[in-house]
Amino acid sequence: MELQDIYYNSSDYIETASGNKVCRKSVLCGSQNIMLHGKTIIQSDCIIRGDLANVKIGRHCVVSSRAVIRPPFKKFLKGVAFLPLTIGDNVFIGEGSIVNAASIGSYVYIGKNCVIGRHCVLKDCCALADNTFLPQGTVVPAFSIFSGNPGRFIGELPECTQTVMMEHTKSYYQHFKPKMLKS
Amino acid sequence: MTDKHSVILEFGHRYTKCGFVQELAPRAIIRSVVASSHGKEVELASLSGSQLDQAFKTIIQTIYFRYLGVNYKERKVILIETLFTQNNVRQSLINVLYQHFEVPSLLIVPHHLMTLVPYMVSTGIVLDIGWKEAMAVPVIEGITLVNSVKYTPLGGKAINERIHDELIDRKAILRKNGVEKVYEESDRFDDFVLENIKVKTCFIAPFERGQLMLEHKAGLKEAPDNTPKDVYFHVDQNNTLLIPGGLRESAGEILFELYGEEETVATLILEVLLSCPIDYRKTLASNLIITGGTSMLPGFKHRLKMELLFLVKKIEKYSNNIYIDKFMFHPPLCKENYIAWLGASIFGSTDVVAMRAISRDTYLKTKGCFVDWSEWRPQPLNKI
Amino acid sequence: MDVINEIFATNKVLYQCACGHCKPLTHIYFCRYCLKMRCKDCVYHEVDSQYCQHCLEYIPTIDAKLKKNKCASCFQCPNCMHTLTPRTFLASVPSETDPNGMTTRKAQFLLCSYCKWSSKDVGIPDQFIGSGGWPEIEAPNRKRVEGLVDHYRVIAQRERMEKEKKRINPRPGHAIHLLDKYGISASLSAKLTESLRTKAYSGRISSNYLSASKSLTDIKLEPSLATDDVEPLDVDTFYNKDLIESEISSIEQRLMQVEMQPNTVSQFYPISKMLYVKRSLRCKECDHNIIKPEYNSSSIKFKIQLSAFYDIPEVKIASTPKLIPHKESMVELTFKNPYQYGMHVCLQPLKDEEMDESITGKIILPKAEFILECKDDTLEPELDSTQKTRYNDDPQLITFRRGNKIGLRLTVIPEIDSGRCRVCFRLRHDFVNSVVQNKSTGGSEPQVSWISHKIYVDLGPVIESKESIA
Amino acid sequence: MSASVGNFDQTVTIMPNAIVCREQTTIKGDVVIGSRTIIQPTVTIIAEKGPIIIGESNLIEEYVTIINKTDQPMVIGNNNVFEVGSHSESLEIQDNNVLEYKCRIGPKVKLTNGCVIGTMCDFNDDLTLPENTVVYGPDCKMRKQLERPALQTFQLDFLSKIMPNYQRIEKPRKGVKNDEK
Repeated sequence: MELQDIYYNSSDYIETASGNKVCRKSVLCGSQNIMLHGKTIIQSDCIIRGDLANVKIGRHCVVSSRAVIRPPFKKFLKGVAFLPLTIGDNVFIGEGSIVNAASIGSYVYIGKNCVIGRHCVLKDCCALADNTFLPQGTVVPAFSIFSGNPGRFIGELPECTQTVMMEHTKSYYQHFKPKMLKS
Repeated sequence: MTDKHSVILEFGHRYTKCGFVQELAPRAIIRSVVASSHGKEVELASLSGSQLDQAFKTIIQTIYFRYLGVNYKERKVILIETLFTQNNVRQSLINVLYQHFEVPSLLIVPHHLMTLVPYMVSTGIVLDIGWKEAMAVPVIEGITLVNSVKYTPLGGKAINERIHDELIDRKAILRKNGVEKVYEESDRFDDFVLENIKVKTCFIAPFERGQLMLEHKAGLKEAPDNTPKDVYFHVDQNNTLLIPGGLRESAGEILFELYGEEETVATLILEVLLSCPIDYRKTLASNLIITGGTSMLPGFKHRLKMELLFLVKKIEKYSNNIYIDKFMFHPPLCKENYIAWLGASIFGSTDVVAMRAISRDTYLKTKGCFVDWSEWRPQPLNKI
Repeated sequence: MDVINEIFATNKVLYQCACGHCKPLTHIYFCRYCLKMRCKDCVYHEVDSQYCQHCLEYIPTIDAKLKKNKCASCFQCPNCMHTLTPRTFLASVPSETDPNGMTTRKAQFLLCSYCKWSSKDVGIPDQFIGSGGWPEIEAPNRKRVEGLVDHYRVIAQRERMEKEKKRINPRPGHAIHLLDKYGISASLSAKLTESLRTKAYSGRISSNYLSASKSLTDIKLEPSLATDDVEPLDVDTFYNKDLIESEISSIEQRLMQVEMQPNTVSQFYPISKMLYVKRSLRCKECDHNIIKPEYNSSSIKFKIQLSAFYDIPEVKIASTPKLIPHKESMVELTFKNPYQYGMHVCLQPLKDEEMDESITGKIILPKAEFILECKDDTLEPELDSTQKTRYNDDPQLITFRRGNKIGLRLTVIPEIDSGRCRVCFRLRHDFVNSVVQNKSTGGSEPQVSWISHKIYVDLGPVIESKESIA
Repeated sequence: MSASVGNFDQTVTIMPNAIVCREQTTIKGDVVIGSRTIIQPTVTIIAEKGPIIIGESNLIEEYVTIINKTDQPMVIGNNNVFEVGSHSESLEIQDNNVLEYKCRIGPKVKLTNGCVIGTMCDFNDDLTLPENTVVYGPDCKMRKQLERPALQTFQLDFLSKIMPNYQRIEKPRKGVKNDEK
């Protein structure tokens, strides 16, 4: 099925020069530390904690509403820090998901209401089903689908995932349109 | 051995064991199920025809790539089957292995003989009590007395059913979403839960206790007191079951309850003895080998011994014909649920495999003629 | 999961593979040598490489074999099967240089971040870093089994030698050899044949053989001794003590540790993580690789990748109207060319013999051929009105054209009163083969061939009219 | 982005050294927040009838909801961690407990010390959890942990250093009691 158009109130969103569409109702803390690489959509009530550490989000990503993106806390033998969090290109993050990962690759699909625990690593081309919980330190290899609580490997993605995900996120951006105001 | 180790597969009704020859245990014991198109699990045993073929393709694929990590074209296969493996199941397996997976050669070995291998004995009775049925197979000097084989549908499945029935009869308390109620038919938990109730809480009562329970069941006596303690069993977040202590000791009784003509696990052995040559009865009775997952219930072997001694003294049918006062068991070399697999692992590491196995070429030449294990080499068509 | 399937493997549009199975396009491969569709059910799967799903380390086949397909450094929780995390801390140990002093050393224990099980729970001592990994538990029956293997090997060898000898000089009395030699088993009673064969088959030879064999006496292995001393039930534990369910292991947990199958939680031991296989796929007909991954476990690139998704036009449903039984409805389908060459496409109805009962609707197909432009990654596809006129498109048929993608408006008539409406057609297009060169033209010209695919489109449920129910 | 200022009742007491972010935070009713406790943005704490008393050095993360719907006081001890999206109606949470992501605990649950309520657990039994209990998994399985969860002192220190640089912080204050009753 082709994606259908999704309309938003143009007054709710700010479109940046590089084509990012960011909802005014989202909470971007420490916005100077948040990098969006362009054509990325941040929907309402999202929280991105740039105040804790740098957050980089690639091109053509979608962060759905109520998602929380939060750099992970790390205790070393000497000292503590929040580690920077990078998210690759063409990543879809579903509604209400909490991302506390160390890194998320490109072409990743994250379903609704997932919890990605501290220091998890999601490689390129992987997917999480809805309501998946990845406990601290889980690694999701390329081309794998994880699901459940705790999240376990349940299947493989097709070899053409990269292109599928690229087209999906691009198409999402194309169909994410401002509502035409009736004059 | 520089040769690549053969793969051993055993598809049980409940669990499938897979691994390599010369290893001490299977690499994995997995449920004999495949995911259906609706995402639900379907037991292999419930399938037939092309669905069964497809299911075998799926599960063998999983075994090779998930658990064994080898190519199917490179490994000889040893397949363990029981005496009662259905013809359509074996035919499906053989076809799938040779045609779809193109295994280089296949050897089918019988479950009961493989069970004997680790013990180095050639005479004895193999009692296999698994999921669907219990089966006693006498072997004399390596020769299976097929006509004396006895079986009865008692096994893990029967106990699971019994647990469900007893939960209802004993009015077990189920705490559902914080509210206490009595367990009913409609609350039936799936087989996994029943199986874990069995594995975690049930055991086989001592003989005297079993007698008391039997008398109670027959309405002769009050229910025996001093039942085991009730156990809280956490089913899931909304359901906690209080398992009545009485159930814990009585669920397994189904294996030993004697009603009329029906067999119990113990009478199986005696019936086998009755139908075996008189000279061998003593030897057979002194070489009992117990295998199968259900026999791992605590107290099983001891109870079996006591039942045998009781029956052979008190029941006329047996006391008049069998003069044996001792039943001897072989101590297991490994966990009871994979003895036959271990036997195949030892047996398969010898030259026999190379000699006996039927290569894919032969199979294709004989146009898929693969006869019973007892005539285990197909006659080339032109010879007959 | 449903959404993942919708994106990565929608079952709304299925392509029929050469083997007859219907699969989503993302799960189909296209063998450029045979010019045929392939799917996972009809190709060879081969182990390409192995890696650990946790540390992502590539493990060479030899090492994987030695370690029994287990990762040397990653463990899994015996309680909940989640991966265990090593926790490092500074432990104080007696100093080597100063007998009275203490020094600190980095030590580790394993902790499950999910259920919080730790290697301390079962009393496994902490490991010092650099001390060479966690101890493995030895199977209790190892020695005996190894002895048995040797024992049976000798017997088998003897049997083989015996057999070879018999071939030259058959000894009378051994019927089994006669059977083999003369193939007369059919004339003997089934039972006799069977017992004789069983005997030979189980590799068991009478005790005379055992004593006669020299090498066997070297092995010195006693047969198992049966006993009537069977351990009785521990009555006190089962009848008088409380049983706490969470302290007893479940069947799943037991089977995770096949050799030990611990009954209680206190006997758990960390489980080595199983390695994972990267597969390559090979066409059964022409033996060419269809998928060949790279060794690096994290790489998403392939050495060879013949997914149909990159060669065959992708059909998607753009919009479905309300489907009323036996009435004409207009559906919009999109066609996209993923290939580097332009394509001429035409849609053909099925022949009568190709119809099957899963087809529940009729689709009216355009006679005309249309052109799909090639894929061009350098351009952001935008709506281009000039494009439409360039191809002289029929506006009644073609709804839009955007780069390599077009929309088609087609008429559908559901032929059922309830249920899902499925239509089927053939998509025929030309394919410029960039891999296989045409030999007749000297190898420089790419070969062009016409191929066609059977495509099933599930348009969704029809609207049941109230009258038909009443 | 949006400058939505927090929504605080007059009755809320914030002890010195506590850090309460204002962004989209709602604190209503008779609530006391102990010193060194950190409340991140988008937290909801509502004392409908009975008061809520939160002790020292607790860490309360985004989208946490703490609601007291009863007449009884709700007491939360020291050094507890409420991770993102957790929801608590428990009237008694002593010290050193961790409520992991998106878990929910009902009003009848009581936590002693060192307990962990696992991610996504929905725990609603009438039960006092003994010390060091771990509740985990979709079925809320329980086991006893050997050691209690590590203190988050370092994280609290670190947060209290960096948060004021980025966040608008509600100043410590003494709540005005509704003395009408």
